[in-house]
Amino acid sequence: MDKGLNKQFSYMIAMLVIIGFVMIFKNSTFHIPGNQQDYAPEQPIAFSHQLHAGEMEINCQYCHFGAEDSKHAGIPPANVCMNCHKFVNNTFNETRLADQENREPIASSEIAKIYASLGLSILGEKVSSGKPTEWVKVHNVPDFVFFSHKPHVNAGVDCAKCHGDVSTMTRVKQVEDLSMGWCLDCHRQDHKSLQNSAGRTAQLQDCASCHY
Amino acid sequence: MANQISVREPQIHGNKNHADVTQDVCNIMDRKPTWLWWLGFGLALSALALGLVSVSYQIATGIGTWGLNKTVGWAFDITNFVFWVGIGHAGTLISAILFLFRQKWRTSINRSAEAMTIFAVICAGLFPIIHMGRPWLAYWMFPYPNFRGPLWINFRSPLAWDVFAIGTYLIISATFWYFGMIPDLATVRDRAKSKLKKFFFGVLSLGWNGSFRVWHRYETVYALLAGLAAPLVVSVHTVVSFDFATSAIPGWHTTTFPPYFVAGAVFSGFAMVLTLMIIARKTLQLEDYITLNHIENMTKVIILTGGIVTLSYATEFFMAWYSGNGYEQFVFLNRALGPFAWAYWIMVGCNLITPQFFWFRSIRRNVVLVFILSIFVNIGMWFERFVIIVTSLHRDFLPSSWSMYTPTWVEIGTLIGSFGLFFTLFLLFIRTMPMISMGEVKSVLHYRGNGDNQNG
Amino acid sequence: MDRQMVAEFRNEFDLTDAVQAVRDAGFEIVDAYTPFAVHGLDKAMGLKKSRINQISFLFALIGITVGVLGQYWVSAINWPINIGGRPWNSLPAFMPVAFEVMVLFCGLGTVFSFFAWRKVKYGKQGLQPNLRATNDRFYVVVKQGQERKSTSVVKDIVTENNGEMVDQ
Amino acid sequence: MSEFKKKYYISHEEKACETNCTCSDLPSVEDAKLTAGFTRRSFLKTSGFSFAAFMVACSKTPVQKAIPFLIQPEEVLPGKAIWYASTSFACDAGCAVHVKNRDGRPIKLEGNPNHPMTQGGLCAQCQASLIELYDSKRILVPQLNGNKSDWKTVDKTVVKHLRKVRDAGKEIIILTGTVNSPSLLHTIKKFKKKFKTVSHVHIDDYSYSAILDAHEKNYGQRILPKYRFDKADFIVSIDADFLGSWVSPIQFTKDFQKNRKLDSKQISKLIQVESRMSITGAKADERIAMTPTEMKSFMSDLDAIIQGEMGTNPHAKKLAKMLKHHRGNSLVISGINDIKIQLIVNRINQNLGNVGRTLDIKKPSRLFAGSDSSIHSLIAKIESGMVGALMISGTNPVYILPKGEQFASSMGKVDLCISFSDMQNETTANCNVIAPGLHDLESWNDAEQTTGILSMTQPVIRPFGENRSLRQSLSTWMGLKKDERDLVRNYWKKVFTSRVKSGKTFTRFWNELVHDGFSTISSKRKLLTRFKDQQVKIDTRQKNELELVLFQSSQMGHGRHAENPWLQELPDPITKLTWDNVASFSPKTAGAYHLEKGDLIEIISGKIKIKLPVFIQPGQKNNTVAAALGYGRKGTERFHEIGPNWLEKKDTVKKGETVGSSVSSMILFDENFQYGGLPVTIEKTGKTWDLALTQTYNTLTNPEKTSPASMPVRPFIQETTFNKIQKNPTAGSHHGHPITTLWEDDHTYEGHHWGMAVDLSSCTGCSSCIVGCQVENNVPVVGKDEVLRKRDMAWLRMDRYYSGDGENVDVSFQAMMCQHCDNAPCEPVCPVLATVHSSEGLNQQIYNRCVGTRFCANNCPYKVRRFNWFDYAHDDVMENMVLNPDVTVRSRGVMEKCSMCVQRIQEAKFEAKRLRVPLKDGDIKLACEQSCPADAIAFGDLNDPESRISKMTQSGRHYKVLEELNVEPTVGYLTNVRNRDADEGKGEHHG
Repeated sequence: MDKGLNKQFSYMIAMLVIIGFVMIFKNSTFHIPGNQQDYAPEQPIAFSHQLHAGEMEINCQYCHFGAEDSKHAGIPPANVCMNCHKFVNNTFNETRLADQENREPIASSEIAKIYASLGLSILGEKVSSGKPTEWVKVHNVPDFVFFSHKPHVNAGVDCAKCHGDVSTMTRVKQVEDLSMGWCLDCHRQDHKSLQNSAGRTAQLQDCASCHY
Repeated sequence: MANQISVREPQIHGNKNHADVTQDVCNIMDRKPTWLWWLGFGLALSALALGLVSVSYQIATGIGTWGLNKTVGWAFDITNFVFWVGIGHAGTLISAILFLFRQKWRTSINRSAEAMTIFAVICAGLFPIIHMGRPWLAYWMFPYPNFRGPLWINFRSPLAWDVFAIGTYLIISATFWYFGMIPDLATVRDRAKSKLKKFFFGVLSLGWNGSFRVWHRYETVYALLAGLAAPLVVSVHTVVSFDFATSAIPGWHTTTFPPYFVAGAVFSGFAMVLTLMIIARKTLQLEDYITLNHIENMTKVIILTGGIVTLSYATEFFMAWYSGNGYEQFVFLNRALGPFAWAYWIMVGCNLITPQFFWFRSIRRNVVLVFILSIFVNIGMWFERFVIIVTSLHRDFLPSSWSMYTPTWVEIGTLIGSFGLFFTLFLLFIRTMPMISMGEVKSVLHYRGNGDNQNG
Repeated sequence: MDRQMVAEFRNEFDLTDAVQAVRDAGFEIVDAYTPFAVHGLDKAMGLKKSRINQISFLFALIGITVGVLGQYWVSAINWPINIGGRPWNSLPAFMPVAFEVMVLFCGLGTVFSFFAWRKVKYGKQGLQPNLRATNDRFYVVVKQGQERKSTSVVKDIVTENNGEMVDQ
Repeated sequence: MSEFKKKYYISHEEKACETNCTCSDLPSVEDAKLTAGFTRRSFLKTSGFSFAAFMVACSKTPVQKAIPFLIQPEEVLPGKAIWYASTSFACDAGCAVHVKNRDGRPIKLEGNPNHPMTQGGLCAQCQASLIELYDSKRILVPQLNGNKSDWKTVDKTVVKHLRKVRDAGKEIIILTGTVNSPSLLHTIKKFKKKFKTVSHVHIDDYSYSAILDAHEKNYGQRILPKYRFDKADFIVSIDADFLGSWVSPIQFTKDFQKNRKLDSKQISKLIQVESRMSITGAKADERIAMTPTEMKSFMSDLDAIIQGEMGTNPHAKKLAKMLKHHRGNSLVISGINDIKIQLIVNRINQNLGNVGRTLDIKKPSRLFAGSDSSIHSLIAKIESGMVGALMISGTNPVYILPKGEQFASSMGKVDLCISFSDMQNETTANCNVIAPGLHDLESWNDAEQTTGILSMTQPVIRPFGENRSLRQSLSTWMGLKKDERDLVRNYWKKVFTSRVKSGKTFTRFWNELVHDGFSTISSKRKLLTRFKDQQVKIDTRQKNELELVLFQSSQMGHGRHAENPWLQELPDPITKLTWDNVASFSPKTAGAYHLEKGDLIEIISGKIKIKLPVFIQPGQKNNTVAAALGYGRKGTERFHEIGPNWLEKKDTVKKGETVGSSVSSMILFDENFQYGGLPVTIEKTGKTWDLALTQTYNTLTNPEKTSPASMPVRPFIQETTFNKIQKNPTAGSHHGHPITTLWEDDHTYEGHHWGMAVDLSSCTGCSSCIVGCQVENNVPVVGKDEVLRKRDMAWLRMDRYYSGDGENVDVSFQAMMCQHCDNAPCEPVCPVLATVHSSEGLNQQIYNRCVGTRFCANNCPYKVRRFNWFDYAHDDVMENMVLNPDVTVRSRGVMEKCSMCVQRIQEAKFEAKRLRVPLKDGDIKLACEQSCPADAIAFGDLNDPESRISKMTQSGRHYKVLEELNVEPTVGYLTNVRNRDADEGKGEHHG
C-alpha cells in the first residue's frame, strides 16, 4: 500500500508537468485572446502593396490620404484607384507579351474588379450602378481604445513603425501585436514634437491619451 | 506543586482515558448522522441554494438588482463582508493566542473554532468579488505580469490591502488548522476499517507515526505558526477597518477604527463560537469535552471585548464633538436620530446591553441563556457594520445628493445564502474530520498524581 | 544494525520516567512513539532544541523585503502613476501589504521546510511499533547494547515503571 | 472651438451638385439599419466605413469589413468632423447653431457665437432636438386615410380635392405655428393666388397674442417689441419668465448678462413678480409673490402711481418710485396674456419713456404672430362648415387648445385635413392626409426672427424618408416641381436687390449666408402711429380661494418635445422633477389642505377634472396651484419600455398611459388664452404617486433634529450683495483656515493644468448644460424607475438649494460635476488603477479597466460619480446614430463621470499639432461651456496666466467647495451676487 500511494503521487506530479509542457510548447504562435498578430486575411481584390508601394514607390498618403488630418488613414475610394487605372488595366508581363505577339493585351481580372465596383466594364463604359469593394480590415484596436492617425503622422511617426514594411508585402499582414504594452514602448520615449517641453512623455502615458 | 494542580477541576469531565477520547471523538465521524444533523444540513443547503439563485441573478443582470444608488454605493455586500471577517477571528484567536498563553481550556474547542474561521473567511471572501460590477475581472486585483505596459495594481488602495490580508489570513489559518490536525488524522487512519478511509486519511496524515522526534519539531513549528497567526489576526481586521478609516467620508474617516474593529471582531467571533459550540455540544453529546467552564471562559472574553466596543462607540461620539468638525458631528447625530436611528439603536441594544448579563455567574453557566445572548451579539455586530457603512454614506457632504437605502430581496437572499454556505461547510466538517483535537485533549487529561490509576 | 528493544506504557508519566531511567542506565534511545506531545519527554530523551525557527526568521526577512521593494518598484520605478497626488513612494501605504506578504512567506516557508524534513513521507503508513501508538499507548525504542545482561536491565526499569516489553 | 478648427462648408448639396454626384456620403436609413446593428461604438468610431461583423469559424476574433466610399466628396474625410452653420426651430425662439457632422451624421448642435440673437447660447430643447432626427417612430412616407401611401397618389388626391374646395367656394385654411420665414410666406402667398379661398392662420403653442393686440391698439401695428435687457437698468417683470421660457430666453439671458458685469460701476436690477417659482424668479434680485388676481390690482396701482395718482399697493408704491428714478432705462414686461394688462404695461413703458430705448418697436421681433381672436373665428368657421380643407403644420391644436376634443371632432366636419407633422400626434390622428415634413437638420429654411436679421437653415443629412417640407408640398400642389433648395434660393434671388443693401453679388451673398448661418438685411418699416392711450378698467374686487397657474417649463415647452427622452429625463431646474408634471402648492397652502408630496389629487374647475400628484414648492404664492403645460402628450406611451428591465422594475409609464397629464383643458379661453387665475377646487383621491426627483433634500440647512451647533448651515454656496462686493471684493466668502499637507509634492503640472470655474452670479440654472453634456458624452437615459432609485446618470447636475421660508425664499443654483481634485480621494482607493490623475490635472476614469467596486463613488465628497447599474439600453438602431464616436459607450458595471470632455482637449491638441501652433486659450470649449447662455462656465489652462480661467481664479469671489478637505479641486465657483440693498439682510444666509 505504501508503494502504491507513492506511485499515485509520482503519477500526479508527472501529469502536471506534462500538462505544463503542453501548455507552453503547444504551438509557438499562441496569442492571448484579442491579439491578432500575424493576421493576414485574404482581400476581395488581390491588391499588392509590394507592387504599388514597393516597386512603384507610391507614397502611402497618396491613397491613404486621411492619415494626416483624420482619425482614419482611410481605404482609398475607387476614384483614387482610377486616377491610374483609368489607363492601366492589365499587368506588365501581359503588356510585354502582347507587344511581342502584337495583340491587344488581356485585361487583368483583378483590375477588372475595380472597374466593376464603379459599375464600369473593363473598357470603361457604364454598365451598372456599381458597389464599393468590401475590404477586410487588418489592423483593429478594441472599441475602448481611441486611436487617431492624425497626431502620429504629424509627429512624424513612420507608417512602417506600426504597420511594418508594407512595401514588401503582397498581402498585408499585421506585424505588431498592437498591445497596450507595445504602444507604451513608443509613448515612453521622449518626443520632440510634443507641445510643452515639460512632462513630454508623462503626457503620452496618461490613460486619457487613448482611453475615453 | 503537583497536588496544587490536582485540586484544580479537570478540563475534561467524566474521567476519560486516552482510549475514550479517541473513541468519543471518532464516533462522531463513524456513526450514522443523527436526524438533528440531517435537519440542520437540509436547512443549510436550502439557504445556500437561495443564495446561489440570488447571486447568479445579480451577476447575470447587474448590481442594479441591489438597492444601492449613486450615494449609497455599499450596503449589504460590504456589511456581510466585514461581518464574516469578524466571525473569522475567534478561531485563530482561540487557538493561536490562547495557545501562546498556554490556556489549556482551548484544547477542546480550538479545532472547530479554526474550522469556523476558515469557513467564515471563505464566506467573507466571496462578497468583495460578487459586489463588483464586473466580477469576471476580479483577477485584475492581483499584481501579475501582463501585456498592458505592464499595468500593476494600486498598492495604495485599502481594497488591494484587503486582497492580501484576507488571502494571507485564509492560507495561514488553513495551514494552521490542517497542520494541527495531522496527528489526529493519523489516529483516524490507524483505527480506520474501510480501505477508502484508510487511503484518504493515509494521504492526509502524511505518514504521521507518532515518533516523538517528529513531535518535538512539530511542536516548535506549531508554536511558530501560532506566533504568526496571532499578529495576523490583529492585522487582518485592522486592514479591513482601513477600508473606512483611510477614506474621506465623515463617519468612516476615524482613527480609532483598527482597535475598535479588532475588538468587535473578537466580540462577534466568540459569540459565534459559543453559538456553534452550544449546538455541537448538545447535538453531538460533547458535554464532557465542551464543559460549562469553556462556555464561561468565552462569555468572559465577550464581556471584555464588549466593553471595548462600548468604549469605541463612546469615543467616536466624543471625538466628533471634540473635533469641532460640523460634518463629523452631523454624521453621528444623524446616526442616533436620523432616518436610520432604528438600526443604530438595535446595534446599541445588542452590543452594549447583552454582554452586561454575563456579569452574573448564573447566567454564564446557563447554556440556554448564553445561547440566546450570543445570537443577539451576532445580530448586533451585523448591524454595527450596517450602521457604519450606510448611515455614513447616505447623508455625507452635499445635501443635494442625500438619499435613502432599502435592500432588495436579492441582497437579503445573498445574506441568507452566506449563512447557508457557512453552516453547510461546518456540518460537513464535523462529519468528516476529527472536530476535537484528540492529541491535545489527551495531553490535558491527567496531571501527575491524578490520572495514573485510571488506565486499566 | 544492532537489535532494538521496544517497551509499551499506558501513560505518559511512566514513559517519561522510564525513558529517563533507561538513559541514565547508559542506553541510547532510538525513538519514542506517543499519541500526543508528551510534556518533558524531550528532556528525558535529551533532544536538542529545533533550529527550525531560524529558518522561519529567514523566510520572514525575505517576505518583508519582497513586500517593500516590490511595491516600491511597481509604484515608483516600473510605471509611476499619479494617484490622487500621493508621492511616488507612499511607504506608509505599502506597510499593510508588506506585512501580509511577510507573514505569508514566513508561515508557508516554515511549514514546507518542516515537510521537507525527511521524516515525513507523503501518504505513507507510519512505521510504528503498534497502531495504538496514535491512540492510547506509549512506546519507547531502545538500542540494545552489546552486553548480554543489558536486556534484563532495561526490562527491569520498564517493569518497575509499570510498562511491559514488546517482542517483535 | 478655435477659429482655425472651425471650417464651415457650404452645404453638401452645394458641392454635390457641382461634382454631379447624389450625396452618396449621406447615410440612408438602410445603411443605419445595416450598420448600427452591432457594437455601439465601433461602427461609429470607424465611421466613414460601414461595418459588418460576423464570426468566421476559423478566426479568433470577428472579421471586420471596411467599405470605402465609391467616390469621396472633397470635404468629407472619414473620421473628421465638419461643422455647418444652421438654425434650429426646436424652441419657439429658434437658436442659431453649428451642427457637428461626422461622416454624414449630425451628432451635436452647438450655439453659433456670431449670431446676433442667440450669440452662441443654445437652449436645452434645441440641443435635444437632435435625437428627434433619429427617432425610429418618425413618419417617413406620406399617409392617406391612415395607410401608407406614396407622394403621387397623395398629391393627386390633395390637388383634386383642393380644386373641388376652391370651386365650391369653401375655405382652405393653412393653420401653422408662427411663420417668420420670408420665403415660406412668399410660397404661401403664391398658394393663395393659386387657390383663391386660402387663408393663413397663425397659432402659437403658448399665446403672446395680448401683447401684439395691445400694440395694435396703441401703435396701430400687431408687433412684439424687441426687449433690450442689455440696456435696461431696472427691470420689473410681472409673471414673465424671460430667462426660462418667455419669448426668447436664450437671447434674453445673453442680453441680461451684458448689464450684470460685476466689475462695472452699476448693474441692472431685476424685480420678479410671480405666483409660481420660475427660473427668473430664482435669479431675481427681489421677488414678490402674488396671485394672478393680486397682480392685476398691483398693475393698475403701479400704473396709477406712475401717473401720479393714488395707489394703495405697498409693492407698487416702492417699485413706482424706483421706476421713476430709472426713467428711460427701466423696463416693465408682463407675461400675462391679457390685453388689459398689456395695455397698462405699454402705458407704463410709454410714460417712463422706455419705448425706443429699452424696448424697440421700430425693429420688432417676429417670433410670434398668433392671434387668439383669429382662433375663435377659425373654430367658428369650421363649426359652420365653411372650411373645405385644413392644412396643419408646425402645431398640434388638438393638444394645445383648451377644448381640444371639441376641435378634433369639428375637424371631422372638414373633408380634407392635411397634417405636415412627421410624428403621430393628437392632431394627425384626425387628419386624412399626412404629408410628413422634414426635421430642421434635413431641410432648407430661412427665418427672420427679428426684423433685419435673416437666419439660414441648411440640411446636414439626406432626408431619412421621402419626407417633404411644407414649402415643397405646397409648391408641388401648385404644380411647380422645384427642388427645395431652389425654392428658398430663388426667393432670395428675387428680393435680393430690394432687401440686401450691399455691393455683394447674389452668389456671394448666398454663399456667405449659408456659410455664416445668418445675414443682416433691410426690411421696410412698419408705419407706427403715435401712442394712442387706451382706457382700461380692471375689476380688482374678485377674490378666489385657490387660483390655478399654468406655465411652460423650460425643458418641455408646450409639449412639442414630449417624445424626446433627453428632455423628459432632464430635471426641471426648480423642482428637480423628471418624467412628470405636478400640481405644486406653497407649504402653507399644502398644510391648509392637508396635502403631502406625492398625494394624487384632482383639480376641478366646472366639469373639467385633472389628476395630478401634489408637490410642495417653497416660494410659491399661497392659495395658488401651479402646473406645467406640455405633459400628457399621446405618444409618450412609448416610454413604457424605457429603462433596464428586471424583477423589481417599475414602468416609466404604465401601458396606455402618458407621461404626466395634460392641463391644456384648464386654459381659460375667453377673449385671450388665460394661463393664470382660473379659480379651481381640489379633491384628494387617496392615491399616491411616485415622483422621480433627482434631488430630495432641498436646503443647505441641516435637518433641525440632527443639526450640530457648530454648523447649522453648510457653506457650499457663497452669496453676497452688489454694494458689498463693491466695497470688499471678497465679500460673502468665509475664510477657511490654511491647509497643510503631510505629503511631499511629487506632482508639478508643468505642461497644461486644466481647470474650470462656474460663476454662480451668472448662472441661471437653465440646465441646458446638462443636455449639452449628455449629448456630447453619450450619457444614457435610464427611465423614471432608475431616477426614483437615485440612479440618474447625468455627469453634470444642477444642485438647487432654497433658503428663507414661506413665500419669501431665495434659490441658489450650483452646477456640480467632477471637481477633478489634484488630491482626488477617489483615486487612491481604486485597487485596479481605473481612476488615476493625468499629467495635466485631469481625474481620469478608464472604463475598460474598471471592475466596479464603487469605492471611488463612496469616497467622493461631491458624489459626482455615476455607476452603470445595468446595461443601459442602446439597442435602438436609429438612435445609436446620435452617439458621439469619440466617446466610449460605457458597459454594465463600470464607473463613469465628467471627463472634462477630454476628447475635445485631445482633438484640439491634435489640430494644434497639425498646424504647428501652440494651443490658445479658448481653443477648447467644453460641451457644457459652449451651451451656457449665461457664459457662467469657463474652462482653460490654469498655468496660462492670461487665460480666462486664471483671471476668474484670481477673482476675490473665487472659492472651492469643501476646500478644507485638502482634495484641491481644480473646479471652482464664483460667489453669487444679488443686486439688493444690504439692509434687506438676506442673501448671505448661506454662511
